[in-house]
Amino acid sequence: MMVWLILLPLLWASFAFLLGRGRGVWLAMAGLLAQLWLAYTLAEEVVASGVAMHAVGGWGAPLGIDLVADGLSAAMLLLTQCIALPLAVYARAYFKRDDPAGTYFWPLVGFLLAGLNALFLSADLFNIYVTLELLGLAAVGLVAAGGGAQQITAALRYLFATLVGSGAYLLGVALIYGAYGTVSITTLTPLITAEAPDLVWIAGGLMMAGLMLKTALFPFHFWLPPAHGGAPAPVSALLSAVVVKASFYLILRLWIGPFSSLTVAASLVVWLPALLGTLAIFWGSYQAIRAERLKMLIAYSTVAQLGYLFLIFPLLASAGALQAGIMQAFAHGLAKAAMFMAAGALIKATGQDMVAGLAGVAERMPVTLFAFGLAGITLMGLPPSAGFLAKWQLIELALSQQHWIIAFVVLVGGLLAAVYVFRVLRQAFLLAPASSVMTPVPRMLEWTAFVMAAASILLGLRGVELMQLVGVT
Amino acid sequence: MSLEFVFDLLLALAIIWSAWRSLSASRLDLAIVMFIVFGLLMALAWARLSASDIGLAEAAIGAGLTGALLLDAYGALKRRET
Amino acid sequence: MKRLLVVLGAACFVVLLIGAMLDLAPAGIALHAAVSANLPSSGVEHPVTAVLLNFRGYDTLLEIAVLLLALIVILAVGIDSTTDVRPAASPVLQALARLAAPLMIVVAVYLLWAGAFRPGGAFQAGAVLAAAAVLLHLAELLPGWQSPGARLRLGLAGGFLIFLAVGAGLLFQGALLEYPPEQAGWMILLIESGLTVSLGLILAGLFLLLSRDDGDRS
Amino acid sequence: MSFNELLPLAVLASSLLPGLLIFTLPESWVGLRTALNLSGALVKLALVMLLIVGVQAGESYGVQFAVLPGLDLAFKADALGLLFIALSAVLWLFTTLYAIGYLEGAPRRSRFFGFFSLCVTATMGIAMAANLFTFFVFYELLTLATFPLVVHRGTVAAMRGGMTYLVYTLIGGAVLLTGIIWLHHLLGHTDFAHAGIAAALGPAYDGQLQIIFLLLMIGVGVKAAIVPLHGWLPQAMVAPAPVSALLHAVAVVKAGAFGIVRIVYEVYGIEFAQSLDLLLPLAIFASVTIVWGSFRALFQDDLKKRLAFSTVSQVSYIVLGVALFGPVGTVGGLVHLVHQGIMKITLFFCAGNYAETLGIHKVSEMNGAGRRMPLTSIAFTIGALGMMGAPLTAGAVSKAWLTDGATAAGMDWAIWVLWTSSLLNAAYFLPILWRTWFKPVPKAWPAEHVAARGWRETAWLLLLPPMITAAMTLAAGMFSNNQMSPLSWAKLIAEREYLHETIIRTP
Amino acid sequence: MSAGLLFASVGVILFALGAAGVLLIGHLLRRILAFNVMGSGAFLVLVGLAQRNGIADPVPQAMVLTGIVVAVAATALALALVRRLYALTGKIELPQDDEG
Repeated sequence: MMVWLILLPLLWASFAFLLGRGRGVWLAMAGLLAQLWLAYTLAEEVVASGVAMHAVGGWGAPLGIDLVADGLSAAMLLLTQCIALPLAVYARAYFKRDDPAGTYFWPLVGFLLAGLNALFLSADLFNIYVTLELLGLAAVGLVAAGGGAQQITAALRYLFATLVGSGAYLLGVALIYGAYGTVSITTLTPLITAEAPDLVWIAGGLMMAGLMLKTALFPFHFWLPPAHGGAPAPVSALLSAVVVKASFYLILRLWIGPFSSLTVAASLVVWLPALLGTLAIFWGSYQAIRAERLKMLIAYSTVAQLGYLFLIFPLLASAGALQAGIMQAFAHGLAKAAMFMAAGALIKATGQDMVAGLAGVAERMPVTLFAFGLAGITLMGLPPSAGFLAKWQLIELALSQQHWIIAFVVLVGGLLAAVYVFRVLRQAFLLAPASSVMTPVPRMLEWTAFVMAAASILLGLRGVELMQLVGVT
Repeated sequence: MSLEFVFDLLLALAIIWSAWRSLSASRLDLAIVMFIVFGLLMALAWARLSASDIGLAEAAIGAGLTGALLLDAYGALKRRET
Repeated sequence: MKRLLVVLGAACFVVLLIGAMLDLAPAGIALHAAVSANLPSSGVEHPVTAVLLNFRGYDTLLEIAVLLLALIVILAVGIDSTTDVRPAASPVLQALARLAAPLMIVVAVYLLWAGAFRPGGAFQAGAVLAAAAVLLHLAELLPGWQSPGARLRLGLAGGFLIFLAVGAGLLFQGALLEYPPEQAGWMILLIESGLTVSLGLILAGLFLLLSRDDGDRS
Repeated sequence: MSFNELLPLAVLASSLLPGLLIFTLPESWVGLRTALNLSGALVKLALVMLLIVGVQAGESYGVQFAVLPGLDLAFKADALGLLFIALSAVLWLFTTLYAIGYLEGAPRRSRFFGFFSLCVTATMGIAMAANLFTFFVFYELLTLATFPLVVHRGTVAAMRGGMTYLVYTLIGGAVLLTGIIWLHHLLGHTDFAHAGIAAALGPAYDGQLQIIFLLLMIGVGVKAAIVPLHGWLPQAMVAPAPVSALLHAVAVVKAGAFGIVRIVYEVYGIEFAQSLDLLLPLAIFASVTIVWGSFRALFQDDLKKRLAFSTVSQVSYIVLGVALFGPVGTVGGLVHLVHQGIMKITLFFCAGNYAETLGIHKVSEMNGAGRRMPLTSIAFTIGALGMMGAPLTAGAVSKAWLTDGATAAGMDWAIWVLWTSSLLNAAYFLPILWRTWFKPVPKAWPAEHVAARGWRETAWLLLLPPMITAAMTLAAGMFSNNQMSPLSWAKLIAEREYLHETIIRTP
Repeated sequence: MSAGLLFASVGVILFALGAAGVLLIGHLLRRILAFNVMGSGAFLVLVGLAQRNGIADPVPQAMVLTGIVVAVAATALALALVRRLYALTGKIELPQDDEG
């Protein structure tokens, strides 16, 4: 079953390619629907009967490649499909007929999702490298597709960042293989002990650094804002909501998996991600507060929000940290997707993407603005919202482990988020200048954004099941 | 110190040198040519590591195709400039 | 400044890492033993091919996806309209190409077949096919591509789809890509021949798409 | 799900659902929107009646949902909550009527009434919250739902007001959250309970509990507009009159005051709070606010601003009552929660009428307004007198209990505070009344509302609500011993807090 | 020192060289070269280190074959972007950071 989560997108992607330019919408829709169902049943299965496993080729690790679905990966899979389907509906309405950016949109998205799902399921370091490349190239392609100089430039930055990232990761894998003769995560985990040779430490460092670069963790964030801010709205949404989370997921997976004994051995190491995360929160928020263009603001907010994910590393001693991290990942995923979708609608309507040009949208496009506002609530971590639950969990963990500083960072980060969110809302609530004209946009754009935002709020009213799922290891 | 090892050593040095040149050469076309040389030397190294599959692939894809792509790109740039 | 830092960093990295590699104990697991142990049931005699298409065939599946993806991206990025006149290919080159191309195809077929029990296989074969196409293109005998038609697209994706189909089909009676030992041989050969064609087309396509220009709209 | 579980949810839904529906209505559908508003308000009122009857009969209403493992969204309708619920429900009805008249023909009404209903829902949630987590959820919801109303006019001035409001409330919210989570971490839960839950921790935690108390007080103090956290309230007066009336006289500030009541009585427990020496500082802050607010009100020429500072002062009467150790003070504080609401909303309604009908925004423009708008002015007068604590008004009752409470608690200085404030109240209200009744009518009003022509005074929808609330002000003052009166409720609650020792006012 | 270890060391050097190149070189074509050198370095380490005891190991060899194909895909993609950029702007360099 979990295998189909990988095969389906590959299938519909290649058939969409066979159909030719700008075709394959309905293939994609059908595929995504099926994937959503698969991901949901997989999650149910994991909760019901524990970690699920599939030995590709029937060989099993270390000779073969294993696919493993535990709570963490099942949750990420669910998030991915939940975001992908509405986004597809949105994208269908977004790309006008023979829009150059839309020509091969569906195949690219298909390969992207295949890469994501494969990554979340893989338990083999080298196989993960291949999925990373699949993911990275697809993402770069989506940014560049049919774009002008600005997009191409952003895409190239992104490309080199992701290539260097996976290069470092690959070298790490090579060293690991050299040291232990296997790349299977399950086989490695017991082998890597605190007394591991220096080589393994270097390998770990390389892999983490490479993945942090891909996650755009401060100070490796330079490539993200132009790429996410420059791409078409549906692409920005997909990238910000899930793609960056994939490499975060890997960091987490390695951190608590094979490298756990190393991270435990070097107790100071856990503070490095947290420190960078903190800097990311402040720097990202600061840039978002300063940003002139709406999508740049949102992109920088992604830099900031990713910071929260890295605050959990010093707290991982207690199981709750993982749950907090996933809750934040869901909150930001849904909210950020909604926000980019709303921004896309606003930009289409106002014909420009300056924050200053938004006066009057509250009156003309209430649904879209509502979506933006709800998403904003989640990003600020105000109740009721998934973001609030994540914040609550983080702060409580921080207090229970006497890491006051983390609680403080979370609270201040929320306030900073409020500053840039309300910067937008303030403009939107102003009365429109008589001169302003707004072109009507398809209802679908507004409502899909709204649904996503609403989801990020509703999750804040019932997070029990999700937490239960993440608990399965 | 066996003969093979000497050969390997020389090969290693040659690889590093060609790589260095391909990155540092002032003229782009020279850099690309050096890169192709680098690819071929790599193919040799693969053979020395009793990995002739990779050797073949490196020669055909690494040196051959990549080289062709690069040269073609270079040609396009040149044609544009003139 | 930045330069100096980077160079220093790289140097330290090299020293550290090589040092670490020198005092490294032998690995606990020896996969090559496992490979040769399972070789008989893998359907091929050449270990690398066995790993490539059987033990770790899943890697290869995704890798082909990457290759196809790269081609699609190049299509999606759009055509750079370089209006340029290439120097006409010399008749010598053309004659050479006419002679070489069929030869290369034969070599490709040989490599494909040889892959089962000695170095060679789909990749090398595909590469040679691609080389042939490139040669023909340079010799002005084969135009660059603008955007591939339906038949060509089928050729490009075909190998991947066959691979996918076989893998998925096997899923119904076991695991993904779990060949039954007795059928493994021909299944892998089927996949490989599919891949050879598609790889050849894709690799060639990478070149022919990049080197396209308004000179040859086809 | 049993009836006793459904009822609290129904109370929430009765304003939430109409609100959500109203958002989707086109501007032009006035009829349906009005119908939704009123039916919502009436249904809520009916439900609240049910609750009151039930609670008096000793029924208990409550329901809870797990949000996270070990974290519940929990509601209960107890006597204390009902005091606030009933107040909000009644005043919501009148304010809705008033707003319908006030906004006749104005743009963006669907948005206005939608958020208006959300605010009421949030208030209900605050009143029925059964633990601090739930309280916080609705407390912040109130902040968010109020913002669009404050900036409703969409002018730059409105934005400035709205932003100030946000800065105060959001920062306050963050502080509050810290305190709540800290407490939750210590206790493992934050459920409200008679006589408090914090004492269970034992003396080792007294220090932490004091810090937490400070955090919580700052958090709720912002909305309760306790000096020095009151800066947002006068700014927020840029909002349309109905908003100022319901939200800034009742919902928002009361949410703060109510929060203080809950925390002191049902989180810490009044005895325990006393043993931690938390009440005296609170009382001092309350007193400072009372005096400072009244003092600032003296110098406001803008009518609504003057009322706003008066609110700042009056809300702290409640806080003071809570901070006075002893049942009598408690009764005084709780009863003032209701009384101040009724009186202040009357004043805001009237202010709105003056502005809408004659374009009067400043005190200095009110000369002779009484002749032109007698009914409005009568209502205004009653409200003002009530604020001063004149006999026969609700204000008198509250003040009497508060002063006695102060004596009982042995804080005689508090009496002086109350009297000073009363004097100041008189000092800033009497001049207004004087101008209204005894100064000659000017030749022309600042901006006589065209629409007002043809009516004797002004639109009846604007006239009715203030008159009713004025009447209630008198009723609450005269029939304070009736067993349905706010006073009796306050006594009931106080009795439960003080573990059933009977309460008699020392004559 | 076995051939494996020797070439592994070479791989490390190449990786460092390539990485430094990617970081320092502005010219995009050269940067692509650097990236390829970097990749080849990683491949050499993968096979060399695994075969430091002199025994051929097909697993890393197969991995490297996969890696080479991925690398060429990435290279072709990069070239496409570079040529596109050149066609649009006439530049083969990225503008200095256009953040904000």
